[in-house]
Order: sequence, then C-alpha cells, then structure tokens
Amino acid sequence: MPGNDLTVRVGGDSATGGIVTTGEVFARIAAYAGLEVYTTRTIPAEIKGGHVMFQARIAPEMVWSQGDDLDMLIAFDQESIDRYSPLIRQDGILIFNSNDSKPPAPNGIKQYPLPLNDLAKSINFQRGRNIITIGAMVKLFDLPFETATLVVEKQLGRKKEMLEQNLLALKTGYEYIEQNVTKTAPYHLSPRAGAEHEERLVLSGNQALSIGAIAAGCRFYAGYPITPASDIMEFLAAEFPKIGGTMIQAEDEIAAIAMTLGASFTGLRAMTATSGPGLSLMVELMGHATMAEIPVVIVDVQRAGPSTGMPTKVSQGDLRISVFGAHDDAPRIVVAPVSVEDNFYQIINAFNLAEKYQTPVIYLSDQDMSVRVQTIPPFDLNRVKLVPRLLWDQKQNGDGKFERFADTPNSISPMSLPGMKDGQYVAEGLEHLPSGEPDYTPEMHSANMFKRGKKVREAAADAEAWGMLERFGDQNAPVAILGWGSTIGPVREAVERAEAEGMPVAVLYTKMIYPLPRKEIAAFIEPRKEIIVPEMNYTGQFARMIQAEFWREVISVRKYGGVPFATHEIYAEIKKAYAKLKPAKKAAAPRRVAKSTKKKPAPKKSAARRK
Amino acid sequence: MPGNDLTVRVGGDSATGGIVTTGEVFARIAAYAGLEVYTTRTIPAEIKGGHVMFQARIAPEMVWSQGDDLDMLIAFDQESIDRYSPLIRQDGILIFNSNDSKPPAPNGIKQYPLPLNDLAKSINFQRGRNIITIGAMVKLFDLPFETATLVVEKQLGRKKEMLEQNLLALKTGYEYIEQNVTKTAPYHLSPRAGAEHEERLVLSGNQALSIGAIAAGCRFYAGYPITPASDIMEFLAAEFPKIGGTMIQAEDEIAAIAMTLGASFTGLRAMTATSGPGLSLMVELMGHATMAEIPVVIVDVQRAGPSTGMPTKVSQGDLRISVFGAHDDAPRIVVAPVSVEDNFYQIINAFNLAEKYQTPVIYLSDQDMSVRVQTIPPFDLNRVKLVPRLLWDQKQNGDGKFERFADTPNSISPMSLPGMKDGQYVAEGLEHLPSGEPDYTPEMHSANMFKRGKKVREAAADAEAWGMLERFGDQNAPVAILGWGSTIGPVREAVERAEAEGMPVAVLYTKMIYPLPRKEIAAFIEPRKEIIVPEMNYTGQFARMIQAEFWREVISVRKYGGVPFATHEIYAEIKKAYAKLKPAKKAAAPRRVAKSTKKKPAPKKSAARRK
Amino acid sequence: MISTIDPRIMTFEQANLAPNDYKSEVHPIWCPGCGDFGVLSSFYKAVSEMHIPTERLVVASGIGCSGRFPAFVHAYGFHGTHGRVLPLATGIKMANPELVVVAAGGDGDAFSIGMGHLPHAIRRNVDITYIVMDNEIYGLTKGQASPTSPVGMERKASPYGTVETPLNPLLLALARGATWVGRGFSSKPKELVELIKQAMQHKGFSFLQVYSPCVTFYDTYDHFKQVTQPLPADHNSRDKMSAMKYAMSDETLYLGVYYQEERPTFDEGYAAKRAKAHAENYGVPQILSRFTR
Amino acid sequence: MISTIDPRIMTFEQANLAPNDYKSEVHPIWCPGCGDFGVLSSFYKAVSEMHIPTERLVVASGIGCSGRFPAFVHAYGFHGTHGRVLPLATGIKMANPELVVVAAGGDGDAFSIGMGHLPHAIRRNVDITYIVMDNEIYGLTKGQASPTSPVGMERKASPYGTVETPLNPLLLALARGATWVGRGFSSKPKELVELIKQAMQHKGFSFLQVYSPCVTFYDTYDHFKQVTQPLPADHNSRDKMSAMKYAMSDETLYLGVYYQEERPTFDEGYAAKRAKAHAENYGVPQILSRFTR
Ligand SMILES: Cc1ncc(C[n+]2csc(CCOP(=O)(O)OP(=O)(O)O)c2C)c(N)n1
Ligand SMILES: Cc1ncc(C[n+]2csc(CCOP(=O)(O)OP(=O)(O)O)c2C)c(N)n1
Ligand code: SF4
Ligand code: SF4
Ligand SMILES: [Mg+2]
Ligand SMILES: [Mg+2]
Repeated sequence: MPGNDLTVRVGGDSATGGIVTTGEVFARIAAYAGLEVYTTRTIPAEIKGGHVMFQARIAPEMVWSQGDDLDMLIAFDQESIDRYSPLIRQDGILIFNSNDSKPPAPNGIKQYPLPLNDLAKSINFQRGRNIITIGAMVKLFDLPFETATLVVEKQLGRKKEMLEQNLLALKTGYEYIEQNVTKTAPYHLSPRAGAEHEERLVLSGNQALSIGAIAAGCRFYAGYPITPASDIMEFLAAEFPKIGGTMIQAEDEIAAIAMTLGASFTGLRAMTATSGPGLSLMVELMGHATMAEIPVVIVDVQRAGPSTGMPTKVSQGDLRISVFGAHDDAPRIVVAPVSVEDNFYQIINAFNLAEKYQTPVIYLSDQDMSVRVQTIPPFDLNRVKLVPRLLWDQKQNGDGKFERFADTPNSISPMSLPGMKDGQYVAEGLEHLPSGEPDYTPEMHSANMFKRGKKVREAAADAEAWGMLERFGDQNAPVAILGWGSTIGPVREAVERAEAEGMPVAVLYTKMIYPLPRKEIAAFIEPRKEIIVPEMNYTGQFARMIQAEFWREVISVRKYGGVPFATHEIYAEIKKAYAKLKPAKKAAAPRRVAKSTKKKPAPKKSAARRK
Repeated sequence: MPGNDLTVRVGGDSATGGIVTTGEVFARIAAYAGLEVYTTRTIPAEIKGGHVMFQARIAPEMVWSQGDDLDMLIAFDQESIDRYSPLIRQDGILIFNSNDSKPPAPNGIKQYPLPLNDLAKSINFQRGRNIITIGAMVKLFDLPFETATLVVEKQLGRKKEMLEQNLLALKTGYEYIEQNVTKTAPYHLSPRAGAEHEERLVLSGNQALSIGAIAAGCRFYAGYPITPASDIMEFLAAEFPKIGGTMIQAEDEIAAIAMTLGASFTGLRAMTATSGPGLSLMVELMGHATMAEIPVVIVDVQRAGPSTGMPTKVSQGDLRISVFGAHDDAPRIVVAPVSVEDNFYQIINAFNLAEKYQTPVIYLSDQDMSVRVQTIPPFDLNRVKLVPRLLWDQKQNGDGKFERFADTPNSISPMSLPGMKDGQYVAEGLEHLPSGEPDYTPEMHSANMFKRGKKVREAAADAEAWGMLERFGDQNAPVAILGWGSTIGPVREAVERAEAEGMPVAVLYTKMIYPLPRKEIAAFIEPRKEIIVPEMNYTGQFARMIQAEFWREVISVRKYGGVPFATHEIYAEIKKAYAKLKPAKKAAAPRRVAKSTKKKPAPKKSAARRK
Repeated sequence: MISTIDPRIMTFEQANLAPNDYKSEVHPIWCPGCGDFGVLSSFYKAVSEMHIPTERLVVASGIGCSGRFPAFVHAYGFHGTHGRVLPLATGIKMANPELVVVAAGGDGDAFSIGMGHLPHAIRRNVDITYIVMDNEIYGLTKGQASPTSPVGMERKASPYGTVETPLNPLLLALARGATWVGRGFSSKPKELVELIKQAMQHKGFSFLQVYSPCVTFYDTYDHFKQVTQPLPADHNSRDKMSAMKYAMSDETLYLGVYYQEERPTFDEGYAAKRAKAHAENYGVPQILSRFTR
Repeated sequence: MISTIDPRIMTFEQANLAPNDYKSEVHPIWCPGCGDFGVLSSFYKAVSEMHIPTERLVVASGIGCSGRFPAFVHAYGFHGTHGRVLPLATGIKMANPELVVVAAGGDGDAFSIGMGHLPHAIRRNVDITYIVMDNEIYGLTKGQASPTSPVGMERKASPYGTVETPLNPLLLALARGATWVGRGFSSKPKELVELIKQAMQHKGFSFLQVYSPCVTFYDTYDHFKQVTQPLPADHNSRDKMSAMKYAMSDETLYLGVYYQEERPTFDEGYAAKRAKAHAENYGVPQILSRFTR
C-alpha cells in the first residue's frame, strides 16, 4: 500500500556513514509525528566499518513486519546501490550519494542524486552527512520539520555547539530536497487523527523484556556478555542500582546461572540472559534447579547456530535444547514471546511460572525481536499481577518439622528462605527424602520423578488464564497457522492479505511451549484441514513437537538462513494450502498419518527453505 | 529353573566384609568351572563401609538378566537378612553369619548358620571371612575345589604367604559345609559337556568398550573422573602407553572434549567418556564438532539424574540430550549398545560412523551394563572392519585448491590433517564458505545446514549393514517389543517364557538411536497390533521418539527408580498386551491415533512404574 | 518485592548454641578416620564460639566427599554441582549480605573443574569464607590424582605416575590478590578452630586451605604431621612478599594466617553503586517515560 | 592406525618463506588501528624467521576479536569456542608433538571464561605458546569490562564503574609455575617479534601477554606508551622472585622476558610413560587374554 505504508532502507559502510543513527533518528521523528514505526537492521561482521543497512517501515496503523519491498532506498555508497536497488518496487525511488557512487542503469525507478559530501562541505561539517540525510528524508516523507528539530534536540543535543551544527545539517538536507528533487514530497503519510497525542513507546524487545523483568519484581541478574543478549545486562546494570537490585557481570555463563540460583535460593526473583552458546553451558545447572526445585528465569535470545554460527542473525533453533537439554528427565517450563510488546508481558508470566512451580523457566526470545526498535502501545501496568512463591509459614505448620520437599496435592512444596527460623534445609542435587537428606531408594526416586514432572505438566492450565494463547484470523477457517515466537509479524500480515482475497486463516500462537497447552491446541487443530507451522530453524522443531504430541501431519515451513520470513513467503504457503484443499475436496476430517513410512511425506521443502 | 539356573546374593557391610570380592571371586570360579555367569552389585552411598550386595546368576547356558528371586542368600550381617530374605524363593536357602546376626523367624526357607568369626579365629586369620565364605559357596554349589584353588591363586595370589592363608581359609569354609550343613550339596550345576574348554571372556561392559575402542583404532582419550565412567579412563591409562596411544586426565569435561576434538582434528581417532553431568557440560563443544565437521566419539555411561541424582544407579534418561542437546540444529549420530558383549562391537561402529560422516557420535551405555561382570563368548576379531576418514589427496585434486567444507554428492568433504602440504584450513565454529572462511549469507547458511543434516540422515542406511539391528523372538507375532539399550536382557528372558506359554513376541533392538533406521523400524512395526517399548526413564523418551516419528501409539513401559527391569515385569507387560488383543479381536490394522486429545490415552502407568 | 519476606532486610541476633547444636541429623557418609571429620567438628566449634544463629548460616558446596559438608551442618545449605560453589555462594551473599556464607569443598572441586571461579571471587572480594579440604586426591571418585597431588602419583588413572606438577593454592590466592589467606590441618583442631574463626571474621574473601587426609585413597596423616609447622613468629601477615615466600616453601609446609588486608567487599562496592545511582520515587513508570513518544 | 597418515610420525623440513607468505586470503575484520594488527604482523615475521613450514604450524583460538587470529594466518587453524583454546591446543599438540602449536586469544577469553584451563596447561607444561592479546576490554561484544580492566571502568555494563580489582596475568602465570613468561606491546613490533620467537623456541608452555589496545572501546595506546618500559638490564629471567617483583609493579609496566626455566614437557612426560609401560607385540589379543577363561 504505497503512500500509506512505506518501507525505507538506508545502506552504507558503517565506519563512514552513521547509517544506523540516521535510520534510528529518522524512525523516531516519524514516531513522534504520530506514525507507527517498525525497524530492522543488519550488523556487519566487522567490528567497525563493514556494510550495514537500516530499514524502517512507517505507516499510520500498526505494522507487523519489516516489509518485503522498498519504497525508498537511500544509498550512501555503491555497494548499497548494487545490493538493494533490485528490491525497490516499481514506483519506488532511489536516493544516492552522488559524490560517492553511480546510479544503476535506468530501470524505471526514479533516481535522485544527493551530493552528500558537497553539502557537508558547504556547511563545513564533514561528519554531518547522516543528519543531512535525515533532513532530506523528512522532506521526502513530508514530515513536520519542527518534529524533526525536536527529536534531533532530544537525541543528539547533548553538546550545545554540536546541536547547532546538527540542526543546520538537518535544514540543509531538507532544503536540498525542497529545492532540487521535487516540488511536492513523493510520500506523504498522514497520521491517524490525533495519533500524535496517543501514547506510544519506542523501544526494542530487549528493552521491553528488561522493563518487564523489573515490573515482575526481578531484583537479581547475573550474566555474561553475548550478542544479542548483552543489552539486557546493560539495561539492568543501569537500572538495578536505582531500585535496590543487583546485577553482576559473571566470569562465564556457568557462573551466571550459579549466581542466579544462589540468589533465588536466598529469596530474590532472579534471572540470567544469554544466547545459544551460553545456554548450552547452563544445561548442567538447569538440571540442578529442577532437582532442587529452585525458581529461575533463563532468557535465551536465539541466534543462528550451531556453535558460534552467525551471532548477529536470527534463528528459532533453541527450542529443543530448551525443552530437552538436560541429562535424565529434568522437567522445566519454556515460554516464548511473539513480539517487542509481548516481551513485557511474557517475561512477567515467566517469573510467575518459575515462582509458582519452583522450577526453571526458559524464555525463548530471538535476535530479530530483541534488537528491533518499534512503536508499540503503552504497557498496561494493571495487567501486571505477581504470583508469589509459596513460602513456608511456621505458624501454619504447628509443631511439624519443616520438610522442604514435602509432597503435596499439587506437588508444590512450601519453601523456606535462609534467615527463616527452623526452616533449615539443603538445596540438594542428589536424589533426596522430603527433608532434603540424600536417598537412593527406588521408591523415593520414582516418587520425586513423578512430583517434579507433575508440577510442570500442570502448568499448562495457566496458559489460557495468563494470556499465553494468542488467536486471530478467522477461527472457523479450514486452514490454520499454528506458531510460536516472532514469526507472528509476517503471519499477521499474510493472513490479512489472504483473508482479503477470500482465503480465511485461523491462527494460534502459543507462548507456552512446554508444557504444551494440550487442550487448547487440540481444540484448535481438530477442525482444520491444513495446518501450517512456520518457524526459523532447519528441522522444524516446533512442527515436530506438534506432530509428536498430536500424531497428525502439519505443513512444516522452515526458513533457516538467518533472516526472518517475508510476508509474501507466508502468504504463498497459505495459497498453497488452499490449492491443496480444492482439487481433493474429499477429506472433511483432518488428515491423519499415512499407513506406511513409504507414504509418509518427506518433511516439506518449503518455498522459503533456501532463502 | 532351580537346580539349573541359580541366583545367589551376598550382602553385608562393605567396610568389614569384602562382600564384592567374595562375589567376584566366586563368580570367576563358576566361570572357570565352565558355567555362564551374570553379576550385579550395589554401590553404597558411603565411600567406605555402608551396606552393599553382590549378586551372581549362574547357569550352564548364557543368562541374560540378573535374576528375579534368590536361590541362595549369604548374609554377613543382620541388615542383609532383614532386607533380602523376603526375596528368597520357597525352595531357596539362607546362609547367615551366626556370629553376627539372628536368623529370621521360621518361614519355610532352609537356614544354615555359618559361624564366620569363629572359623576365622580358628585359623588365626581375622580378615579371612570372605575367603571362608567362598569356600562354603564352592561346596554348596558343588563346584570343583581345584578350580577354586586355581582362581584364588590367580586373583589373590600376589603375595605368597597371603596366598597360603587364603587357601587355608578356602578349605576351612569348604569343609565346614561338608561337615555340618548337608551331606550332598544343595545345588549342583553341571556345565554343558566340554564347556570348560570353550573360550569365554569374563569382563564388564566398560572393559568390553575399552577393548573395543582400542580395536577400533582409538589412540587418544581425554576424560574427567566420574562414576560410572571412570573405569574406561583407568583402563586406557594402563593400556594406551603400551600401544602408542595418549590418555589425558583433563581438568574438567569441557577440557576433555576440547582435547579430544583437538586430537581428532590432528588425525587421531579420539574419544572421551563421561556420565550425565559431564555430558551436559560438553554440549557446547558437541555443537562445534558438528559445525566444524570433526569426528569424535563421546561415551555417556548413563546414571540416574537429574543433576547429581543417584550416581551409582542406572537410568536411560540421556537419550534426549544426546539427540537434541545443542543450541540450534546440530545433527549428530547416537549409538546405544545393548549388553556387555555388544559394547565391543558397537563402539567400533561408533568410531566408524564418526570417521565416515565427520560428525560427533554419542554412545549411550548405562550404569548397569557398564559395571556388570559376566561371561561372554570371545570377540570375533574378524568382524572388526575399520572405515577410514575420507582424507584429502592432493594428487587426486590436481591443481585445485583445497576446500575443507566443499560440498559433495553425499555431503562428506575430504579432510586434510595438520602437516599435510597445501591442506591448510581453519576448523571453524562460525558459519563458513566451503574454504572455511566465515560467511553469514542466508544462501551459505541454508546450504550448510542442509549439508550437515543430510550427512547424518544418510547414516541410517548403515544400521542394517553394520549389524546395528538385533531381532529375535517370533517375527510374525502380533505383539512386539521395540527397545534400546540394556533392557534387552530381561526382555530376552521374558520373551522366551512368554513364547513357551504360547504368546510369541517379535523383538527389535536398534543400536542406532539417531538417525532412526526408519525403513527397518517401519517394516517392523507395521504388522503389529501391540508394540511394547520398555525403557528406564520417566517420560518414555524412546517411546515418544517412536510415536513422533511413526505417529502411532506404543505401550510405553517405564521404570525410573534406578534399578533394571526384572524379567517378570516385562513378562507381565507381554501378558497384558495379549489380554488386550483377545477381547477386542477387531483391529487387524495397527492402532492409529485417537481422533481428539480427549481420547488419547494418557501415557501408560506401567506396573513397573513405581518400582 | 513480592515475596512475603524480603531477604535483604533481615536482621539477626547473636546465638548462644553449643557446637553440637550445629550438627544436623544426617549421618556423615565419610570413611572412619577421614580428615573431613576434623574439619567438621572444628567448624561446629568455630560457629558456636562466634554465636552465629543457625538460620543465618549458609554452607554451600560442590561435589566430592568434602562436598557433602552442608548436609552435616544444621544450617541452610546448598549442595550444588561439581566446581560451582563460588558463584553459588556469591549469589547467596549478594542477595542477602546479612547472611554468613561459607563455601566448602575439595581440591578437585576447587582447583580442577572449579578453578575458573576462584580468581573472580577473589577479584570481587566477596565477603564469604572458602574452606578447601585438600586431601591431594579425588576421594569420591575413588582415588585419581588431583591438581595438588605430587608428581609421580601412581593410581588407577595414572598407573605409570603423574607428570603434572602440583599447583600451589596459597600462592595462587596471593597472586590473585586474596584479602585473607590461611592454611590449617584437620589434625590440629585447636588451631583450626581459630583459623576458621579468623577467616569468617575477616571482611572480604577469605581462603582457607585445610590439609584433610583421605585415609582410604591417600593417607597423608604421617606426612603432614612431619612436614607442617606453624608460620614463624616473625612472619607479618600484612607483608605479601613474606606471605609468598612462606607459601613457596615446599619442604616445610606452614600453618597459620599467611596474609590479610582490608579492601572494600563486593557488597560494599555494590552499595556504593546504589548510592551513586540514587533515584527517588523511581520505578517502572519512570523508566517507561524515557521511551514514551 | 587406520588413517592413511599417522600424524604422529610426520617429519618436516625448514621452510624459507617471507612474512607475507604466512598471510591468508582472509581479510581481517578488525577495526582500523586495532592493536591486533601489530601482533599479527609481528607473528608473520617471527614464524618466517623461525623457518616454520606453514603446514606444520597450527594456530588455535577461542572467541573474540583477537580470536579471529587463525583465519588470517596461512596455516592450519582451529577457531574453537569461547575460552577453550588451551585444551584444544593441548589435544592438538599431544596428538602430534611434531606440530608447532600456538594458542591465541583475548583477555576475556583467557582470564574470564577460560581461566580454569590456564593453570592446567601450565602444570602440564604443554609445549605450546599462548599469546594473549590483552586490551583490557571485551572488544567483540562491544566494550564490557574484562578481568584486566582497571577499577572504576565505566561502560554500558558498568555505568557506575566497576568495583572488581583487575587480575595480574603475569603474576598468576608465575605463581602457577609457568616455565616461560613474557610481556610485549603491539606498538613495539621489533621487540614483539623477538618475544614471539623466544616464546615459541622455549620448550614447554610459554605465556606471552601482549598489550594490544582496542581503539574502538578502550584506546590505551597513549597510556601504554607512557607506562611501559623494558625490564631493567639487571633482571635475571631465571630468578622467579625478581620476576614476581617486576610483575607486581603497577606504575611502570615492564616489557620483556620475565622468567624462564626448563622442565620436562607434557609430551616428553608422556613419552617417558610409554617407555615405562613398554610392551612388545602388544595389542587386542594380548589384552583379551587377561580376561579369558
Ligand atoms: C560435572 C561432574 N564431573 C565429574 C563428577 C564426578 N566427581 C564427583 S566428586 C569429584 C572429585 C572429588 O574430588 P575432590 O573435589 O578433591 O573432593 P574429595 O572427594 O577428595 O573430598 C568428581 C570428579 C561430577 N559429580 N560432576
Ligand atoms: C559461551 C560464550 N559466551 C559468550 C560469548 C560472547 N563473546 C564473544 S567474544 C567475547 C569476549 C571477547 O573479549 P576478549 O576475549 O577480551 O577478546 P577481544 O574481543 O577483546 O579481542 C564474548 C563474551 C561467546 N561467543 N560464547
Ligand atoms: S574416600 Fe577419602 S576423602 Fe572420601 S570420605 Fe573416605 S577418607 Fe574421606
Ligand atoms: S573492537 Fe577493539 S579489539 Fe575489536 S577489532 Fe576493534 S579495535 Fe580491535
Ligand atoms: Mg580431594
Ligand atoms: Mg579483550
């Protein structure tokens, strides 16, 4: 929907361009002008320098994905022209730094030279090229110049004389476009009436998560730097000291989770965050947390692996290690948010689940939703309900001796905290009696295995009650999408598009990955003819889990190149699913398993597969 | 089959009794007398002292499990009487140390006092109680006294004067029974004719594995002590220096696998061995081995968890971490032997698979089969075929530049070793080009994900060819057992018994757990009405994997108390399966999935469950 | 905070308990004669004399014979995983600095798998006491050489003798900047009680190596009786070079307080950060305002 | 052995290559001005002058900016996981002692997550060279404090300043018994080439700390230029106490060879075990005979 929903990309060498700043400042200007903004960026392999691109999608209504084609490309250098101009839509435009690159051969796309270096020189501000660009973009999008001034002041106004230079640069870019490129701006986006007075947050998933953790009462964090999770540590490093919390940069991830367990044992709501390699290192102590029944939240911001893999690229490949990564059966809960906004609410659920069931909760974010900055509605702080840990209360207990691991009808045992009189016990990694004393009898081991398993299984009941099941689309549709995590964005848009074309789709995203909310998922899949399960990993980890639990085939759509789904890729799958339905026109009942393995279809090679 | 298949248990305090030595020496005497022996033991929680029992089952024909009831109990102390006399079968006997304990109330079981302390005093050899006991047992079982003498000389004859004392003690025990207990020995076991001339090995699973590794050409081992895997390290510590191999006791399991990877990269066949907690720590580097395509064998001797759990008890709970324990998809091969003997052959397969596919192979042994000592037929060294690693050969390559990760039709790339001219490359944990140079493009990542996955999937084809599928029972039976690992022993016996009673069972044990040999397993399960999957873990990890892959229900029989299945427990499941078949008499086709989750039966609570 | 108890604002009174009151109901699994018994009873005595309430005391450990320590103390305990006792204890202490936190374990736990954590606990100067029961062997796994075992040790895992040179734990702790370093011997209970008390009274990270022989796999009682002796009277425990010199002695092994100095503890350092960060009426709404359009 | 090549019996001749011949085709991803460039070019020079054939050279590393080192060297390389370079290099060296094995990495890799392995590589005296490019910061993860960062460092993860005291890597290596210890500076290439050569020529574990400033997150060029100077001429590199003394100096930071001694290497020790274990015509059948009835 050009003119109403625009995608702009800025590309160049990160050493020279300030590309990301350019993009971020511009996105904020748009946001302050009352528009909805959704940004993405790449991160170069080089530490400094190296090619980088920033993309912003801007519209009057909420947008849900990064956008497939470009309405506008701003190329700081030749490489950006070469790489991205093929992505420009037919009626899109290219702005290129005419001091540094040549335009592509004429290809029907409008091309506007912007002599960035000359302009910078003209105001005697060599490093002002990015602000000049912002000024140009503001004019091109016909955004209010005052809003731009305001944001530049807020974001880049630390030093007064710098500010003046920046404002001059802004004006220079603005006026250059005004005078040279076109009389009317090519793109005018009108915000919804009064939108600029509506409250909006502009933040990233990692920021939403960090604020959510604080709202959830988290007061202890230990972590070790790792891309793309370090932001969380850095956020809490700044905030915790102000609110009485403690954040420790540990010597490695094993130490980080150990410190976190120690703090939780002592009574604080505690968290650690990492990415794949760190999660792998935490596996041993995650098992201990299950055994000693210690609440803990472990955030994993998934990135592409295996091993070091591609640290700055997205993946949803850690589902299985989150569910199954432990020696012997060590049940735990796995939670996955779906969006920047959702990170706030789901991390609160994660803490409540950990505390309620006294078990580790693994929280699966991903690189894409964690670093992406976008506009979202303000958080509803009234929705924040904190479920406390079941503490031992000597008064209720009469003269009874405290038994830390006493079995109870719901398998949750009251817990004492160091400092509480007569609550002494050992948090024990060996198999143990209710008192905590080691015991190796088959009876006790079996009983405890059952206790630890039951607790976690029963957590499934909270999923619906705690808002961990998100449904949209047409719930009567024969075609469904069952998903998890940040694929929800392109799915939302693809479903809207398909629906508009007469192909309704029912969608369910579960934010509780383990235990699976069986009842709700079963009810959801039962009436469907085709179920699409999109995810960003090689083997279709979630799809396989669904097939394993519900013994029916789903269409596993996998993308595993380190980039998110595009809307059109999901849309294509919906279309294919509908195409499948028509010719046959027989199977009213859901399709079941083929009789022999020969007939079992090989896992789908989705169209998106090699992307 | 009393009189033909006898189970004897010795119990007492390990600090005073030498219980285990008693049992082991006696078992060896029986073995040397031409009988087949199968032993088990418990390990006390205490380091020294603490209750311990040793059990030996002895018969003229191979025995397959530890035996359910006791034919004879030798109790060194009161605790042993109290604990084990209920397990004595009706026509069994109890020998108890009458200087140290009282017999149980008369309960129909023959009781013979053995005044151990008095006898020891009479020969002035306080610590001779265990040898006296052995002498008594030799007489009770009517084994040749000369064989006993021979074994005692071999096993306990290091110091000459000690040997004389020991032989005197042996005689004392022998004669005491001869004179006091009964005129004819209560149990006489005749070996098969000429059996004592047949070759037999008497060893444990860990020993069979270690010898197998040597036969497989393994020449590098790094490990960290952990029960019950340390034996392997200790075995190789003694043998490797004799054959040019290198064994390093590392500072922890992460270092152990790192050293192992370094050595394999350099060109040696390399292995590490550990148990659950160590395996958890190795997960990160296992992912690196997949990424950098480095062959490596990782032995996991499974013990009961989670966490430290019960280090001396058995479990089969590490299947899932072995298959799925890594961040992002990191395909690997998982192999599981079924018995002491099988450890020799399967570890060779494990090395061949690792080298052929240049990928980590996780080898799942368990506490029970690793420490148990038994008689087995000699290894067939002609069966040992070594599959070499595909090495790069510059001559074949012409002038082409070496590309370590070059894709090939079967996805296996020729490998160079440090020292080879022009073979330089970096074993890279980042995603990379065929040359090894880091690369983060979606195209390359997708292609490599596919390459690494395909290699491992195709390994399934080797399972049948390499003898990794063991079938027995009646392959036309409607009831089947599909299993893995050391449950095969009680299954074998239960199936024999059921078959004798007109309930034939088809059995398949797969020693390749991942990738699953799909074709063979599908063919096996296709014609069955009921499929029993017994395993020693809480969630039925293998059963769920089968259900996930073949989308049909199996009877998941789980025991998770840290002790192996008893034959009668498996037998009971077979009987139940047959009982299920009869009344219905309808479903000729295999039972498929229930339509809605409501109807989906909850995972079976097997009879054995709380054992 | 939402738990009914905020652990960070607990207060405690002095206890008046006999050493035996610190004994738990769990019977030690140690071999008769194990040095760890001596450490345990000295510990009971020390905490009794220091009037520490049992509910204020937390004993954390890793895995090993010595790692079973917490179960035998009537106090809060954390029996963690192999080698991770220091970060566990750090988390406990930092979550509630009012607690008295002791880390206990063996030489394998401390210097082999756990070696990576010791320098960092020292750098942070976490206010905990670390008691390493050094028997120069792996007890629980039945007798393999440890990082403090002498060269040439022949055991099942080293049948031809070890070639690795032993580490010098005291020297390491000193080189890393530990603020309290001492050494005791399980067979010298009177001195050991004193050392444990001093270590626990020290504000900051105290590192106490205790020779605690393993009768079953490496009986060093006689050896240590012969080669140990108290630090010379002229040794000044504020003099690091002197401490290093005595720590490097390998014929005579000295017992006593090698070194002590004062440096802000980790929780004090954190408190200073809080003071610096100071914000009134600060919480989620204030944070959100920064991100609000 | 069944591979067509037994790595343990390779032999090599001297190479005659220019420094540039050790340059790989991979373009360094480092920021312009990064100290690691200086280390890399000194390394090319050192191995060229030592006539090491490229196929005999193995460079292993963990993760970090500095961890990218192997990719830029025309040699065999192993880019492992964060902190595990020493056990990786140990496995490589012990599998084929004929190889020349260099471990390279950063201060975070070495002294934070990898800290547990250094003492053990030293104990074993594995005959490898460990070059730590110490920029006193985490470069690759964009500027968090490392174990060698000074107290009070303000960065995104420590906005109120760090409170942990920095480790002294040289002192640690000396306290642990390293047989070769030295320190260089990326901006002193001539001296650095010499140090790398000496470290690599040393038989046993050589530990070389190189100040290698991170221009992007912690530009210490000026600082190090001011505070570094060569070890005084009277320093005897066989005198450990003197080495320790100079290592403890924190106003002036000395460059040069702090300490060296000879001790059997790990592979020599292992060779001795083999000699001790000696068995003729020994193999699987002989082993089996011990278990045969
Ligand atoms: C991750 C892991 N690896 C290995 C083990 C096995 N293990 C238990 S205790 C121990 C070492 C014990 O030695 P030490 O720390 O000296 O304690 P001691 O028994 O001598 O008191 C080992 C290797 C384990 N429990 N966990
Ligand atoms: C297990 C694991 N944890 C964390 C990381 C993230 N990480 C990569 S490099 C690095 C530290 C880099 O610092 P340093 O070793 O000093 O190297 P430099 O970049 O400064 O050269 C970290 C924490 C990782 N790759 N793996
Ligand atoms: S094995 Fe050694 S350390 Fe362990 S309890 Fe026995 S004597 Fe003590
Ligand atoms: S971030 Fe620092 S250490 Fe990394 S390449 Fe840049 S200058 Fe070098
Ligand atoms: Mg020890
Ligand atoms: Mg660094």
